Amino acid sequence: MKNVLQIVYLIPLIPLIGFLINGLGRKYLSKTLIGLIGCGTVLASFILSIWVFIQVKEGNVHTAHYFNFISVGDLKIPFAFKIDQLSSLFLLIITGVGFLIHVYSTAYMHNEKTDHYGRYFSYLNLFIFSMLLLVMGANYVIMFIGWEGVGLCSYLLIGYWFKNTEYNKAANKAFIMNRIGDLAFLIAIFWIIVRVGGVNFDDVFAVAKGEVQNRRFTPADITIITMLLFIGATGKSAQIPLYTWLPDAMAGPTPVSALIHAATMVTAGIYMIARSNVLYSLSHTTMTVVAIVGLATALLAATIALKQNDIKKVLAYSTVSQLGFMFLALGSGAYVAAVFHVMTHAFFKALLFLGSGSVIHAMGGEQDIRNMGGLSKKLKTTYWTFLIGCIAIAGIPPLSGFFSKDAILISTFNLKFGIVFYVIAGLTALLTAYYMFRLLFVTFNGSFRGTEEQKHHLHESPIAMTLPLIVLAFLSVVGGLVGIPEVLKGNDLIGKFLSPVISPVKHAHDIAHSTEILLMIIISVLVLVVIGFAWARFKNYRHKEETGFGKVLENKWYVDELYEKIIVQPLHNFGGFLKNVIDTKVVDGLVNGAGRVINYGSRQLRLLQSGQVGIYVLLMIVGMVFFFVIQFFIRK
Amino acid sequence: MNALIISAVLGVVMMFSGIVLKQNSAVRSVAFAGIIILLLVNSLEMCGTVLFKVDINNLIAFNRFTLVFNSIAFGATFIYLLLTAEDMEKVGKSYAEYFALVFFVLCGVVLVTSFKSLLILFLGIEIITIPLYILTGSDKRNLRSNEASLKYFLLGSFSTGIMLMGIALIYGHQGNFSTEGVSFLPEGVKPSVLLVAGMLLMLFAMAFKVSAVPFHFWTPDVYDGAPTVFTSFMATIVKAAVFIAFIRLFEDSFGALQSGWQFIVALIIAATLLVGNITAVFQQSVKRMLAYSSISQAGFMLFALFALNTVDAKEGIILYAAAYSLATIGIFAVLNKLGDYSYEGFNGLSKEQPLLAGTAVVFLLSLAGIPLTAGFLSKFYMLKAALGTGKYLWLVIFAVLMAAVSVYYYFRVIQAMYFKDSKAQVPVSASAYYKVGLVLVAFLIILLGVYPEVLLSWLYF
Amino acid sequence: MPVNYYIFLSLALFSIGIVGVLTRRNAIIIFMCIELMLNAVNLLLVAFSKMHHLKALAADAATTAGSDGQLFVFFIMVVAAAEVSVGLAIIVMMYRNVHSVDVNFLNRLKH
Amino acid sequence: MVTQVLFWILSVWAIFSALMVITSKNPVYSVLWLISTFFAISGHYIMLNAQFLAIVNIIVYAGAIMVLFLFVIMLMNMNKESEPQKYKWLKMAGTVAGGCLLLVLVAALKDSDIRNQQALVNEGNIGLIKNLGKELFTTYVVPFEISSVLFLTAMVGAVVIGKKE
Amino acid sequence: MIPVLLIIIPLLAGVITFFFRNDKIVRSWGLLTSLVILALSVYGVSLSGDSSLLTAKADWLQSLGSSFFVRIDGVGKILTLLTAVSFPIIFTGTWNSQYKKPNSFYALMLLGQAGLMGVFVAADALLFYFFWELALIPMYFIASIWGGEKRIRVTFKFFIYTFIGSVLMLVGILILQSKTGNHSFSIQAFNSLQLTNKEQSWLFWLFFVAFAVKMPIFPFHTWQPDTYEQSPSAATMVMSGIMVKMGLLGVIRWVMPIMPGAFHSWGDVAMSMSVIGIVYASLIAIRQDDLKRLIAFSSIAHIGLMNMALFAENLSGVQGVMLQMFNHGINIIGLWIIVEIIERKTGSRRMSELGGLAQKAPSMAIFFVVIALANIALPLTNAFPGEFLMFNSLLTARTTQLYAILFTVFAGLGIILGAVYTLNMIRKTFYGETNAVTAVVSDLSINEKIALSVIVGLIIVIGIYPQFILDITNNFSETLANKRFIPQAIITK
Repeated sequence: MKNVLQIVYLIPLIPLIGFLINGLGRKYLSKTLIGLIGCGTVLASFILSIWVFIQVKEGNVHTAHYFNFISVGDLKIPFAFKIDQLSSLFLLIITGVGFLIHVYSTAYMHNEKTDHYGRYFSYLNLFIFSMLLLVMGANYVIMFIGWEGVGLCSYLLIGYWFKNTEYNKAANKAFIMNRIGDLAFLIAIFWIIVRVGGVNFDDVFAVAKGEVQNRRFTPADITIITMLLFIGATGKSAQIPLYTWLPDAMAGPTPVSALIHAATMVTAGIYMIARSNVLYSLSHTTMTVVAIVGLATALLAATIALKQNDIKKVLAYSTVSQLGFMFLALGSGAYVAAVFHVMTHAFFKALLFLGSGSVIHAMGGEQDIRNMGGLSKKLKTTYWTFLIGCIAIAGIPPLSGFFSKDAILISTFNLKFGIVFYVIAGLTALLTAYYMFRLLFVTFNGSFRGTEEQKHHLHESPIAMTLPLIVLAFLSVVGGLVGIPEVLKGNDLIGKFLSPVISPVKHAHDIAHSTEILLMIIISVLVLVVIGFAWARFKNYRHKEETGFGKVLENKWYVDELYEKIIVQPLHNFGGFLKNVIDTKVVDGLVNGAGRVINYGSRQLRLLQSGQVGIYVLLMIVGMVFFFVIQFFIRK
Repeated sequence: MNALIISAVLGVVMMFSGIVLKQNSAVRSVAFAGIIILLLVNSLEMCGTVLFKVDINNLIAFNRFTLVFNSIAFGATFIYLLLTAEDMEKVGKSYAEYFALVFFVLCGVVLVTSFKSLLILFLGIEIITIPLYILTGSDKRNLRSNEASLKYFLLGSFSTGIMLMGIALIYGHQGNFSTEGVSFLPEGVKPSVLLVAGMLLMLFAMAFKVSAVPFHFWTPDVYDGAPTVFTSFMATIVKAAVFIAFIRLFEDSFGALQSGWQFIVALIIAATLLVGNITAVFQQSVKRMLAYSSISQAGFMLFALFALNTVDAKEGIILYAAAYSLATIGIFAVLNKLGDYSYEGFNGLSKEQPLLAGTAVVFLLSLAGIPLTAGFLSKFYMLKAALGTGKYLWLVIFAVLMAAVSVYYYFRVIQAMYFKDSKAQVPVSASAYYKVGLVLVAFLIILLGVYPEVLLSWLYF
Repeated sequence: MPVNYYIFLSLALFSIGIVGVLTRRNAIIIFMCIELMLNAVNLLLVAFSKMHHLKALAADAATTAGSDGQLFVFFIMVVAAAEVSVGLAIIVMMYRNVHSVDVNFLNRLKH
Repeated sequence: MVTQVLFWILSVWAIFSALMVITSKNPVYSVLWLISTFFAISGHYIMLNAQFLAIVNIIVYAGAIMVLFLFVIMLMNMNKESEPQKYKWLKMAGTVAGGCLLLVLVAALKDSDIRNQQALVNEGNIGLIKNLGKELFTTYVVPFEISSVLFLTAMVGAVVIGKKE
Repeated sequence: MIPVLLIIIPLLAGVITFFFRNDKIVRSWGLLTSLVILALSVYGVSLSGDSSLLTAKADWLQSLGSSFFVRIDGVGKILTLLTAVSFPIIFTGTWNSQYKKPNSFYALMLLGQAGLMGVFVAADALLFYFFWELALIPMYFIASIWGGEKRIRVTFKFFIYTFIGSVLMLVGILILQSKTGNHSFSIQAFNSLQLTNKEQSWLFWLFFVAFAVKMPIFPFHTWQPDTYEQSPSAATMVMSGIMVKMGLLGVIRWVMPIMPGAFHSWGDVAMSMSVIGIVYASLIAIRQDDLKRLIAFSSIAHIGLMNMALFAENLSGVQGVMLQMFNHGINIIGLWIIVEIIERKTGSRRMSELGGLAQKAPSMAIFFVVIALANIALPLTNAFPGEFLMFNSLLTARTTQLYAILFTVFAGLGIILGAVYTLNMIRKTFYGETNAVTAVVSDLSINEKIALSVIVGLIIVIGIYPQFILDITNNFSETLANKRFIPQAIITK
């Protein structure tokens, strides 16, 4: 059945139809029907994606060209989809995880009013559509359409409970920070157009590889383009300096956090860079910058996560940190490792978020872990799946996180001063284990610290919620198997699969296999130690006020406040200055001033008309003398 | 020639009609008949029929330009009478005499547009101004009217003195009073200083008559003080006629010296536009504003003098004369109906008298030079003529900026009429004649603005 | 006589007339000064007329060249007479109303 | 020679009288000085052999017009110094401006191309009534008729202004 | 023939409207007329460029060298289409607005439409100037009669301001005419002029000031927010949606081809003005509390971008502008319709007093969000392809590379700042809890839904397939961009 590639347009189209039906019919459809449509469309896409994946695995890649989106002069931007190894893999992740989260949502959001329920599912479907567009696009413009589209959906979903002003502000923040990155992305696209005359991936990469006559990138071009693209990625994938929106984005419903702000959208930056690996590999500078930013983000977010008390905030910072890891990998040239981590991270982070959703659901909306504790008895499924997620993210073998994280850690040796990167990354991995297990222990162990009412209400979530948890837990366990490195006698399936798209990295500072294995063992042991330490500290958690450095961490290094002080406020004040002073007093003042001058002139000039005949004659005579002088003595 | 004699005769007829006829309406009918006759005989002459064969010894010459303008002047007078003849009753008791004076003025108008000799110019101007002194002062119990009359008289005779000195100097140079004395100047020959000085004095005197700065001082006071019905007359028909005389004089007598006086004329234009427009801005009385606006309009008309001798200037001044006269007569006619000459007097007129307000808008738009009114095209011709000389671009730009200023004060009237609410208006009584007249004027303004060939084609055939 | 003399004499009288207009405030005297200006012009015209006549005589003994200048003076006098009648009428009318002929009282109309 | 002397006498007389016209405080004196000026100017006319104008000037101007003036002044009872001496600066400015105009005009005209031309004195017959009359009723008959219109207007004007309301 | 009808029909219909007395009839008549024009315009657009139906010429003012010469070219197609599409939408969208003397109101609207059509089709400079003024006057009257409290002062300022600009243009037209061989005002004569650099510079500024005021771009913009704020919404829609395009049209038709040298050499200045305006207006928009003023300032930013793209002097820019002229008109009319509804229902335009409208009027919220997102050029809305092309043109603008980059980046700031104020506007107006002011609001009525649906439909359709608009202007833009700039731009120093 090769012809499934002919109908790939259905993959995004079906969710789009779901969006339209749910969006327009939200007042008329029942909740069940809305849920069915919402899930069904994504399921359909998922099935198609599997089908596509099978085809791709057999080596059939395809570029589907539908119509010219924009065609001006020589510049032709087709509306085209590119189905290859990379996109098919992402299709699976998106539709697969997306489907699970849809299912989960039917239960999680069941208390909403019908039209809001419909609105929610239509947004989710629209998101799936946009995300699919992003990964399927055969050129940067289609990718950008998806890119902004997911930003929009993120905005809509963060602000889903629109009565809450704080949530809306968080939504705005997310959108605007994304837009900053988007601008860079756009400029990169324009730069590409200047040099290539088109935006199709194939054309761009061909030029980059020097396969096209008369068209080439200079090294400076490459660096500028890749840097701009990377800035775009920092916005979408929440890297320094544009990461602060992601924790705030937790204002949205928890499944949204799981889907958008953990599993899929935030990995768009990784996808984009992996997609552009041809370009990136040409710019050493950018690669280094990417690696440093990634590592710094990972470390920073991890430290902040240590002291967060909101269950979702911890996960959010963990996401930021993990994304940092992925960028570290990209910067090290280990694109496959990054993609691999995207996949595993999608599993376990979705799992963790959905787990936290289950907890919040059970706690009646409570998110502060200081008010939880001892939930493991009541929420058995949730607890166990959450535990699996924690193990996976902490990187304990043989769960999925171990393999992907290890691939990243090892890749750092490709960099100059690789050992420094390795040590810091390793430290971050330990921190990850620490805060995740702190979260686990504080939430599920010890005694219950909530209200009596909450205690009374505690119950395991319905099957629609636990089933996705179980599936994801399973995937978290086995997901790593596709990427077992050769060191461990695996065959690195994923690396091989992606090799047509991502050329294997030449290891500059190859390290011996034995060292590699030794490092794996060391880090695993250290992780276990850290977990033990966390158990000792948090098995019977009692809240106490943070002081000193802890307080700095709890307040996220005061980065938000800093941004507010050095960017937002000055701009705000400057806008006010322009509005109240420059525009009204200066620019309009000049215009009105011209009028006023004329009016003043009029008032003064009319005094010349004094009413006195003598003065009239005098002025006439003066005028005559003046003109005589001009005529006879000046302009002879 | 027809019009010259008939108008003088009509003046005499009107003089006696006041004695013979007791009813004002009868006098009025005679006047209407007279002006129509005047129009007819002038048309006859345009068709080539000259009723009176008089040996004029090359002192007077009628050409198309003159005849077309005279027709405009008579036509405008007709409309003027249509709109204001009734209101003249309010001025004073000498009803028939006013008409007589109007006809005498028209006689002067014919003279100043057709002179070939400076003597005729001088006589013509005097025949125009002496009746105007009287008409200005005709509201005898009104001190403002008295004052205006005396000011006009003193300043007017002073300017006559200036003009005569100019004529004398020119005579000293050329030995006769013909306007063709210096029709051309050989290359490289410096003009006689006598001639140049005489020319400048003539320039000043004519500038006085057309109220160009700095010889304009009489205008606001006289226009303001004179009875509104007569302000309308002297601000339009008379002024336009003097303009024609001005241009004729400078074309015939001093055309060869154009490069010599062009700069001074440019300065006068700039000053006229500046003072006329800027001063009008702050006026609180619409009547006085219109007086200043007539100064600014004169500034524009002077472009025809500035450009001189081009087709654009010729056609333009004809069109301008028509457009300006019609619009100003119209707006004065509306003003005349309102007791209150302040801007507030116009408040809410659109609700009380939509017809008056609507036509007034047309007049004001035309004065402001908004397209599809005759006012625009006439200004356009002037600018085109000025640009055609290829000199003094700054002057043109200055002129259009000043035109924008003029929009300010003209539109204040529109604002008052349409955008403001009235305080209890004094009821306005308007006869059917009057209304028809207004609509006719508005129609003519738009017609000339859309299709000026209607008028201009008379200049050629 | 050199015609220059006449020119300067006329200009002097003319200017005296102007100064009179400028400095006096009695409307009648102002008017008289204007008459003085007109007379200056008349004198000049006559002088020029004789000058042109002299020039023309050289060619033709029976010429009447220059007579137009004198006729112009005649017309000026005619006009002046008409003007005086009207002007004095206006001044008298003014006087009847305000009992003054001081032009400084003429300041209702201004600005 | 005699004409030279005569010219100077007449000129000084005319200018002096003219100055007295504008400086006399009493309007009646002004009128009388103006008449004196006219006589001086008439003297010039006679010297230039413009007899007709000389006569007319005396009869019409000095005789009729100035008497009219005098009459009006008497009517208004202004035969005394009525002008208050305020606005000195205006008088100064007026004098200066008038002087400037004279200066400028003289400066401009002093080197005119006719400065060496002569005006025919005591001779020439164009100023005689016969010649002028012939011209007036042939070549200038139209202006002559037109001036009648002028007089009509003046007459109507006087009626309008003078009529009692 | 079609261009003549496009002018005549609204003109006559407008004059007739004065005589109607019944409110309903007036409204229906207005809508009917506008629909007829729409049909005619669509037919005109569908014709090929060299169709004789798109041109008409008649003798008029021959002695001046002018004639009644009208022609629908590429840009004319776009703008007549925009005008034709906008009026039915405006009439439908503001069906519920109450006016005293509706007959005068609708008559003036139709006269305004005639004027606008005339501007867009005039191929004779004098005719162009006529319509340029004529389009202004009905709007001035509408704004001054039916406007807000400060209407008289504000609209008068607007009038004088634009009048000053246009008289300068008149001088420019006259100078050009005097340079033509046969003293003609026709656009062909102007196009074939060979002017020196100095002449071009003079002329450029004489024209450009007029257009800059009309658009408006910084620093000629101060009339605009006040006028939009004070005018009745229908007039605001016409002004912001259509009239501002007159300035762009002027640049496209009367500046670019005629003075390419000056167009090039002053391009940096013009672009700088625009880019300053973009950032400036966006920053001010962020601080606005009044919805109308906010949208007004956002419009300044958008128009600034369009102007920049023109001065980039390349095909991408020109085409982007063509597309965006249409889009901007549609979008901003949509915004005004909703703002007008909000104001009518709550009596307030202050965002600080509003809030929670999404609960009371969900449909309105959805429409507003979609249109607002189109306003910030989100992909798959109509503005995206337009802005994409325009930004694309900036980087390859015919200026130094450094300037091109700076222009792109600073203009790009407008995208970010645009998101800031637009999202804030949505948040403060529609989201959050309801309050006393907004509690009474009901959802959209059927006519408003129809109007807004049309707008949203256009937004989406053009967003997905902008090519059908681009195809309309393709030939025109190519001619403009290729034939005129390149050879002529080189003659500058």
